[in-house]
Amino acid sequence: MAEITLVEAVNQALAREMSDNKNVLVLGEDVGIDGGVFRATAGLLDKFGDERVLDTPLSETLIGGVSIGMAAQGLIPVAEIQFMGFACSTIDQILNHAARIRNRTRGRLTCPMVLRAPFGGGIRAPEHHSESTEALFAHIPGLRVVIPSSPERAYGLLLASIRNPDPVVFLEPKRIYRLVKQEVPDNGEALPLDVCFIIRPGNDVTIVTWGAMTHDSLVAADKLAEQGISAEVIDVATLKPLDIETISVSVEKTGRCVIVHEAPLSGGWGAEISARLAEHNLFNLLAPIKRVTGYDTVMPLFRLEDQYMPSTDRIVGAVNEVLKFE
Amino acid sequence: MAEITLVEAVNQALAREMSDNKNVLVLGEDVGIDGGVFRATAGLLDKFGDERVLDTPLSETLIGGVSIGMAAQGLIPVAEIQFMGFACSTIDQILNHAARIRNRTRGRLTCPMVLRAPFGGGIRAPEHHSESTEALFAHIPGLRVVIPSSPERAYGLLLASIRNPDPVVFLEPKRIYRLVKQEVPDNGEALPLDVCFIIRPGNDVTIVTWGAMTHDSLVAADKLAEQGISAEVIDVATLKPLDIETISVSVEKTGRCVIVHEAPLSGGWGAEISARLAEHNLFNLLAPIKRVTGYDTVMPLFRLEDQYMPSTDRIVGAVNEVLKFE
Amino acid sequence: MRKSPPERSGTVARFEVNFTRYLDANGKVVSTPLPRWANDPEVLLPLYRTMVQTRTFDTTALNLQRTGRLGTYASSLGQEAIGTAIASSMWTEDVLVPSYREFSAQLWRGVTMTELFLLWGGDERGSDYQGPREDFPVSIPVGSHACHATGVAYAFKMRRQKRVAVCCLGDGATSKGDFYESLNAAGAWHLPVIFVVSNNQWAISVPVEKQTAAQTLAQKAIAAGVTNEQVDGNDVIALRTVAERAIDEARFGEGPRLIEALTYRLSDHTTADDASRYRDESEVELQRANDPINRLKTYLIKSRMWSDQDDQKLNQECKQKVEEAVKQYLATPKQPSQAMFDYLYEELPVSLQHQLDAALISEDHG
Amino acid sequence: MRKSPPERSGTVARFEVNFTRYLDANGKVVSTPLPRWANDPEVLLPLYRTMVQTRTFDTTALNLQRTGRLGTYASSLGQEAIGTAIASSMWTEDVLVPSYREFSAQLWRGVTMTELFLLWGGDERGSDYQGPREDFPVSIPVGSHACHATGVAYAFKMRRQKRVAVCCLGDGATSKGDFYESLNAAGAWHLPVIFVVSNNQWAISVPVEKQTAAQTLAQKAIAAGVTNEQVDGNDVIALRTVAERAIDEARFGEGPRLIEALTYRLSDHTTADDASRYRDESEVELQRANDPINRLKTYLIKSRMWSDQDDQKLNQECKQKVEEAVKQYLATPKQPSQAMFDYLYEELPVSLQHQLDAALISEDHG
Ligand SMILES: Cc1ncc(C[n+]2csc(CCOP(=O)(O)OP(=O)(O)O)c2C)c(N)n1
Ligand SMILES: Cc1ncc(C[n+]2csc(CCOP(=O)(O)OP(=O)(O)O)c2C)c(N)n1
Ligand SMILES: [Mg+2]
Ligand SMILES: [Mg+2]
Repeated sequence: MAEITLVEAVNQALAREMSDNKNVLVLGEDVGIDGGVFRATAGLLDKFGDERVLDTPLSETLIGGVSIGMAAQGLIPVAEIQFMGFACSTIDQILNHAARIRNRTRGRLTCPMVLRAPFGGGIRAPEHHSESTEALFAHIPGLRVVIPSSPERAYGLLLASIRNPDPVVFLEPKRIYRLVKQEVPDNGEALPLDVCFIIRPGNDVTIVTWGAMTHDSLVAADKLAEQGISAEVIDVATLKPLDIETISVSVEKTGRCVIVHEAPLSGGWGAEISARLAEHNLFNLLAPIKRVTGYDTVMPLFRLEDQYMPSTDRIVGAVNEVLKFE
Repeated sequence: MAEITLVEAVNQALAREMSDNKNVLVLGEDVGIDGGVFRATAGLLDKFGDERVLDTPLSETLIGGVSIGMAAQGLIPVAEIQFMGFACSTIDQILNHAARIRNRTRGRLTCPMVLRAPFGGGIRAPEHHSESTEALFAHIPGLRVVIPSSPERAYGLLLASIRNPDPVVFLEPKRIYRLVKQEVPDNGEALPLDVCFIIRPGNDVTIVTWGAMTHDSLVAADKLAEQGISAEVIDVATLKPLDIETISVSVEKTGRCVIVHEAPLSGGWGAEISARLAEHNLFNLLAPIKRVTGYDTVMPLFRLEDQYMPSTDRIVGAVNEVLKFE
Repeated sequence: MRKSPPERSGTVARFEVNFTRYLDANGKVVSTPLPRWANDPEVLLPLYRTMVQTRTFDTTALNLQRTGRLGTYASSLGQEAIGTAIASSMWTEDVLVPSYREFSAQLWRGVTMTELFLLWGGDERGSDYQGPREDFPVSIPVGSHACHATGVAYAFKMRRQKRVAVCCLGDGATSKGDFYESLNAAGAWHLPVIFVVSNNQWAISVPVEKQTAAQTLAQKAIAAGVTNEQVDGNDVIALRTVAERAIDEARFGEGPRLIEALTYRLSDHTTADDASRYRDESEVELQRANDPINRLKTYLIKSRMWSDQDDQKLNQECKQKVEEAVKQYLATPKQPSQAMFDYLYEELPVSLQHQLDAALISEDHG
Repeated sequence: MRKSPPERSGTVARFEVNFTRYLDANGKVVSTPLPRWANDPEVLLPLYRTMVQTRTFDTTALNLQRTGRLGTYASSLGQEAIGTAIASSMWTEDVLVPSYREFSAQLWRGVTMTELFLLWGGDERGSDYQGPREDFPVSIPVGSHACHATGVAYAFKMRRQKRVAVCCLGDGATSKGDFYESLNAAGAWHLPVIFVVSNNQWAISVPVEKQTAAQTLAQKAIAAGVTNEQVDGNDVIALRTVAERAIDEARFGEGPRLIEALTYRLSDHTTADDASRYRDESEVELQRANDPINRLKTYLIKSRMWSDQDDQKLNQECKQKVEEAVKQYLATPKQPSQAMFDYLYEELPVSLQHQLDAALISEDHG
């Protein structure tokens, strides 16, 4: 079987669900004949026609809102926002409607939609093309926020998200869209939502991360292994609702935790994980919890983006720091 | 001197700054002849005319965006969003422009605007009229988020926010708009931004809170005092940038911390405070940090809102729990 | 293939906005021919009954609010004709996407008064309509539901269903970007959706001429290439004529429509509002003469389809129905705390179980 | 006092959209009379020079991008006339609120090519224009800057300044709600702001007829009660005529205007795009005949204001200027990490000091 990239896995999952369920449709800017600016929807127009592969006007609020109407009618819209920076315009619809319509109507109307957006920096793109605002969405009750970090998980988690009867914000780490290839059988098997994945077992420290930083965290873990340090790496995968259990058990074992994300420190989703640990694991923490994150600054234009992004060096440095505590 | 309410203090601060600085203007829905649905802008139209007290079309995105253009031109727009639930539509403008324009132009253009909105539950209002989404704004780099919790602080902090050369989101706890009265001399004296206020000193536990919950926290502290427990209550006031120093010093003293806010638990601003303490205060924490917050549910319609809102009982309960640890 | 520009200078597009009115304020016929059903009591009386029922409901709701038994309430006084005409032009399987002020449309469609009371009494069960299961709940964020109606219509079109989505909005809502984006997409996709703007001339304290420089709200549709028209929103015969045609055309593939219905908000914006702060009572007084219920009643009586006696009886019946609904409403026990969690997701994620437990403990202690 | 509805059925509003063109694709005059300055080389040659300079810049930018010395870049090939005409109709103290594709307008206004390279090379200093200090930086989020232009114009009006804000947008941007909200507010407040829509018929892969059912984009303004017109966007004489009048009228209190300029995007959307995926080369080929630079050149040569020799010299000069800018650009050292913090707030809050320290340490170690 050929190995495929993360973005190809997204494409494969979309094609699979569209084949299996005629209620699934994709919509967004340039998802049709262009196949999406990252090619995530390439080929779908030819296979499924322009009613189910819908180029929208340039209107992000509409993309969010129209999906809600479709979903209430039993369709399963998978909407693409071209870059996460432009997803801000959907927050009103997502927070005030998508995440609430089941609750508002006591289950009479539901909202089985997926809002996909590429996120994260590191691709030398113009302003607003590098955002990591997952925390804004993860704070919203009634929503799910899912972030894959490998081709396998992209396929399995996207299938799960599309099949999930509630709204899911599905954020794709575009820096690793084409970085790693894996064999991903197109077998229609979903992966579970609402759980973290331990993607590298270890004993000395727990590194908790998601998205593209998963890759850097694994590289850091390799470097640490050379120093004789055994790092357990957890891919949070579903940020909301948060599977703190898996993280908590790991930290109970290692006694040390480093959280890594690209988004600015303050109010990043790392804060929630740290806060939960501060409540549940206080007495088995051997060292302060460190967060390796973007700064509380505007993401700089790309000449400085390497200075902004958490690097493997910063991750290794933080691990070494928490290991200093006895 | 007559005592005034929190919303009257807001009005007094607006009138003061508008008198002192002809560049200040207020805009929003119904801020003119109606004087604002909560009367925060009452009387301003008569005093300052309809160019400086501007009724806008029903367009929240515009209200956010037009303020940026005004501010870049050296005006100081104080924009009102009628209820925080409708502020979602401004996030695109606030995050992508207001908070960035100084950085984007290396200081050439700046954005001295204030976005005011009443927030919080407890007034038996319709859906979307009870939101507490301060964490969404507090995560945004380049922004300030300020929340007063008394007439005095409303006056002093609003003056400071208007005079601040950068964008400020100023959230007013509407449940206590008229709850407490204080003498607030109209002396034009601002209070400092970027610092927390210790509003009740104590030794056994630190209660960290903001907005309307400040009031409930003080009531809880009274109850605790009857039990012989001395609680220090901190009004965070400026959520972003966060003065963790004051909180950290207090927790160093008390060894115990309870954080109280109305917003849902997960990803609430309490998470950030807790995470900072987990890093800086780990070894002087005598007990896990507890958060008393709204649930990770949609804020219910008002028949159930008392069940949702953190109560003084829940605060007292949490304090008693953290005191169980030796 | 893309267009090249026109050869030379000149006019490249022309538009007009048309207005429809059959009855003047005194119930006198001012345009002919009337639609055939305008002489048919079987068509007109149900319209009249719903309008009267809505007004009775309204009066009672205001009373309940004043006595602390209802939350903030938005009266529809003077606007009862619009929803009635629209809903009566819809098929059962169409979908209504209402604003918070179209009680008459909701009642016609089978939403119960008890449900309406529950909603305005702060209880989510008020949006679990037992009648029109696919109708949307009231949207409190002004304008945002226009996107939903567009999505619903897209589903209809994609499934080749001959169904129409009908979205109700206010004049204020036409200033919202989401309204415009919806109208534009509905036009681009040629969807079976009708946007009905109840132009009651006020958005809380902002009169329509401060809302926009557009001389009509119907012309908002020109921006989206969408057919549009204006109608007297207090003339139920004109309204129904216009609505029936629009809905029928949308149903059979002729695309979306914007209908601006000219009416007037006779009441305060809501019970939380005091309109005397910003508008003259004299203006309201003048507008009372346009009352849609009186207008239809006069016409019905003149046409011998109705009598004062019938009217008294009807009012009595309506009151009785409202009183029953009030009883049911007041007898509905509060939901348990558990209800905050029950409909958040299809299934409660395990990680939320301890929050639910905490809420239940609080409830016991509270 | 609020309006009552019209007496009876009928047409209540009429609108039309007018188009202006003076030169056809071959530089032949197709409408008369020409504006007086159409025979004046002192007016026309500066326009021509800026258009040629912009195209030279464009070619070089594409080369820099291909060789890894610039980031993603959005070419303005074929659209150079619009910005040139608009900017040349503005006063220095007016404010330009540009899209990312109006290089010609920016160059005319005094933004340097070095600054443009810096921006597209990922350096914030590229938006610290040393020339037009009050002009807005490029807005990457499509449409959102329409609100800013409206705010700028409000400031002008409030201060009784005779200044105009000019906002450039694409056809795709006209589908955004923020564009519509801005247009509507500009109309309601009667502001001195001009919205110039460069309708290049594509928004990445979406052709304008999929963007909207509106047959013109000019008519978007009807929704807001705003004056509007359409113009040939490759005819700099028509453009400048229309722009001058609009800006002048706005300046002297006649309110906002929407100008739709019909043009064509000859290049890929950006260097990250491959337009061959979604449009036929044959279509592009046909449109090349509409090139605005050739059109003006032909006209200039026919009118004996210009010669092929002048043209060669100009091209030479333009290349030289670009090369100097490239040199300056490439010689500009990267900002230090500190720069991430320097312009975040007027003064760095103390609580951010330790983040800055950490960043500086990382930098040393990196
Ligand atoms: C997005 C949004 N902004 C503000 C409000 C507060 N608000 C409620 S109703 C209203 C005025 C609505 O006017 P209109 O659309 O004309 O409807 P009407 O109330 O007159 O029926 C406002 C500003 C809201 N509900 N939603
Ligand atoms: C709000 C927003 N959504 C999406 C994008 C991504 N994007 C960049 S340019 C573009 C198309 C813009 O088309 P148009 O307005 O016609 O301008 P043109 O590029 O043709 O000049 C899109 C979708 C963006 N920059 N901003
Ligand atoms: Mg209204
Ligand atoms: Mg375009």
